Amino acid sequence: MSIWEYANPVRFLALSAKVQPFAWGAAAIGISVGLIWGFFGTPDDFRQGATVKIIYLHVPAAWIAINAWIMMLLASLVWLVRRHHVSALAAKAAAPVGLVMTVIGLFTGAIWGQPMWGTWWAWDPRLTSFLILFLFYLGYIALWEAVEDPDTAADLTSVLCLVGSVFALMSRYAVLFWSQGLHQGASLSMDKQENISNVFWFPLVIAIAGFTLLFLALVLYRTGTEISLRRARALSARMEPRA
Amino acid sequence: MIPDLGKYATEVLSAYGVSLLLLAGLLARTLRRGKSARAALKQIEAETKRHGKV
Amino acid sequence: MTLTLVNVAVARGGVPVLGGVAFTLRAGEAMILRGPNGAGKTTLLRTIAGLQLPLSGTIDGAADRIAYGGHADGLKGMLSVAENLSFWARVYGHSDIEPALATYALGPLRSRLAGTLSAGQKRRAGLARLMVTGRPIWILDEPTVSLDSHAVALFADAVRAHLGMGGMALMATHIDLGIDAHLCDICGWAAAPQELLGASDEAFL
Amino acid sequence: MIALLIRDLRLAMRAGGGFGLGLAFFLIITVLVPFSVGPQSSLLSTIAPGIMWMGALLACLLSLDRLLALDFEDGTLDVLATAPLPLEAALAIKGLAHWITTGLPLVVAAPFLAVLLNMPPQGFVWLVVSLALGTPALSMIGTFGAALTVGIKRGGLLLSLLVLPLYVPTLIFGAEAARRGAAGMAVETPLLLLAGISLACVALLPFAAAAALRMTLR
Repeated sequence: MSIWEYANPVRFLALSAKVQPFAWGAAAIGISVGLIWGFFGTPDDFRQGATVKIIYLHVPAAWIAINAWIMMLLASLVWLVRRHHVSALAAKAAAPVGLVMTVIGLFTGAIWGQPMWGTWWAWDPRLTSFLILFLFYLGYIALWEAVEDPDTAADLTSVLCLVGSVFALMSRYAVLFWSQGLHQGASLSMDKQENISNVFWFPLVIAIAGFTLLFLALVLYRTGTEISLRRARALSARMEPRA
Repeated sequence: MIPDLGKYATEVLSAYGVSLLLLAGLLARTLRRGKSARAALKQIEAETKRHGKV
Repeated sequence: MTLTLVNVAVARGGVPVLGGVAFTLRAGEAMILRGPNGAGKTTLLRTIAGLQLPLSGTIDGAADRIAYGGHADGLKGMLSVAENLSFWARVYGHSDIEPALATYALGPLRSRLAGTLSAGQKRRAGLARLMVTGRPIWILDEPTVSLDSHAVALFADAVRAHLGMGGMALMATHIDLGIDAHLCDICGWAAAPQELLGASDEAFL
Repeated sequence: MIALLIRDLRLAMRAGGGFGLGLAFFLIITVLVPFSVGPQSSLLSTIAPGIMWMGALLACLLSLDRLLALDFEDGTLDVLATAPLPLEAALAIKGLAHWITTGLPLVVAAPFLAVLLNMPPQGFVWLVVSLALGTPALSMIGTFGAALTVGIKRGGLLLSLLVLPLYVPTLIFGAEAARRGAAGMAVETPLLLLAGISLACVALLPFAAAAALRMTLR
């Protein structure tokens, strides 16, 4: 049983129908527990005060924003190499989710930055990279909307995703070169003691897991939507009376 | 019930408000689009059945 | 040297329009495709020219031997007729455009800008482009649009000369050119809506 | 290949100022900036390198939507795709023609316009060098964007949306080099990185652009 069997829309939908209830449920539990624990059950940071509670939204959103793009890149590669429609449609389905997560990351970051750094926005490498990522999402989604033929749209957006990823990576290093930042280092690392203490760490990890499951559930459902739209299109194209 | 957020109450609450609102918006849009697409497909499938098998 | 199609299926907008297309065209032969609008003439010609991929089947003897003339002429309005033709000649590795100009009576127009030509004159220049390519297989989509009867005769002479030199021509037209050609009604190959033939969206059916 | 280059250059000259248009746009931006930020020469000389780079970038963007769209409409691209010339080479040539008609005039004109913005004279040479190294990348990225959007009706705005984020690294290193040059600092690092980006773009993007174009024509 190879993984490619799920490239068939029917098999994909069957599997997706089985997985989705668990994904939605676990996502709801994870996000609720992570956010409620974080919001009500953690102390204030001695330096940042209550603003530290924003971390339970900010970090998971940022995590998804980046990984959604990576998932789209992989799905695009699969489409270009193996021509599996489900893969292209999954990339299409993931893009708006990634976009919203990027916006959440930017918004919560700005709200957090105001009391901490004294400014809503600084041209810090991390913030700037996220802004660029936001632009890439916009362009990718706009290209999907603009091309009429769905297979051509899948082709072109995949090429854009590939080339865009290279340029996004280059931008990341360019931005690091261009400005030293205010942003703190990674919030999560293997050596957790170094970054944030256990009190904050557990709810944060749960929130991240919840967001990841939410992303999975959303992408599965949205891919199902795209498959329905393609199937409807294919069926109605064949019903039209021939000239 | 709401913990004492000190002087940062506005920031924290608005961050949660904006984020949850955005998530809810995404969820609502996803579900609405999904429902209408699935309904449209059902209708077309029914029509094709009447016209004969594809 | 032949052009051979075996069991070729083509699609427009993802939906198969023709299936099981099979014929062989030998040196010196011409074929005229007939069929109502939307039957798939343009799609078939574009597929043979290599501009789109067939859904299935094989096309032999087409690679790097085709000169394609579609609905648009591929002329630049801001260049003269001679400049347009020499550009295409050089792209195909030739330089002599005089025979083409002579065949289509374009001599007096050679230094006129293509943008100032009438529709029929433009078409003649577009057809002259086929001659400067030096390619043996001409694929023409409605070549006689906006040509008057005199120009149609020039075109027919050019095709006859091309066939006489061992060339081939495959065209979609409804005009009787007076050329000795196989007539071929492509309706015989029309794909039934139910057939899949490797269509790109068959995974969704 | 030369034939295609000559044809594109000839077209640019005849079609009412392919050479002139980008340059005039560049000039207008340079003239308008002091109106918007005020005439203080100290402020202008600080931001001059950035303005010059921004102007060059926008001038490049201006002519991109005609780069392939006209050839698409009149059927030239169909014929080119069946011609013996590989599509990759054809697109590289088109990018080169775009650079010669848009990028090169900007490089030449930049020092004269920099005078208008009170840029310190020591920075002129680095401004010219950074533009000379960076504008080929801008043209090639633009060609790729044009290939992506050529089949789309009214794709001009979308083209800008797709291309501008791709311009970020080039802009950062190019403007940084010009800025450091104007301030009398060492410019080697950003210049080397800029040259690297340009080389990579010129070497690899024609393939991506040709792939995108084939997908559209199909």
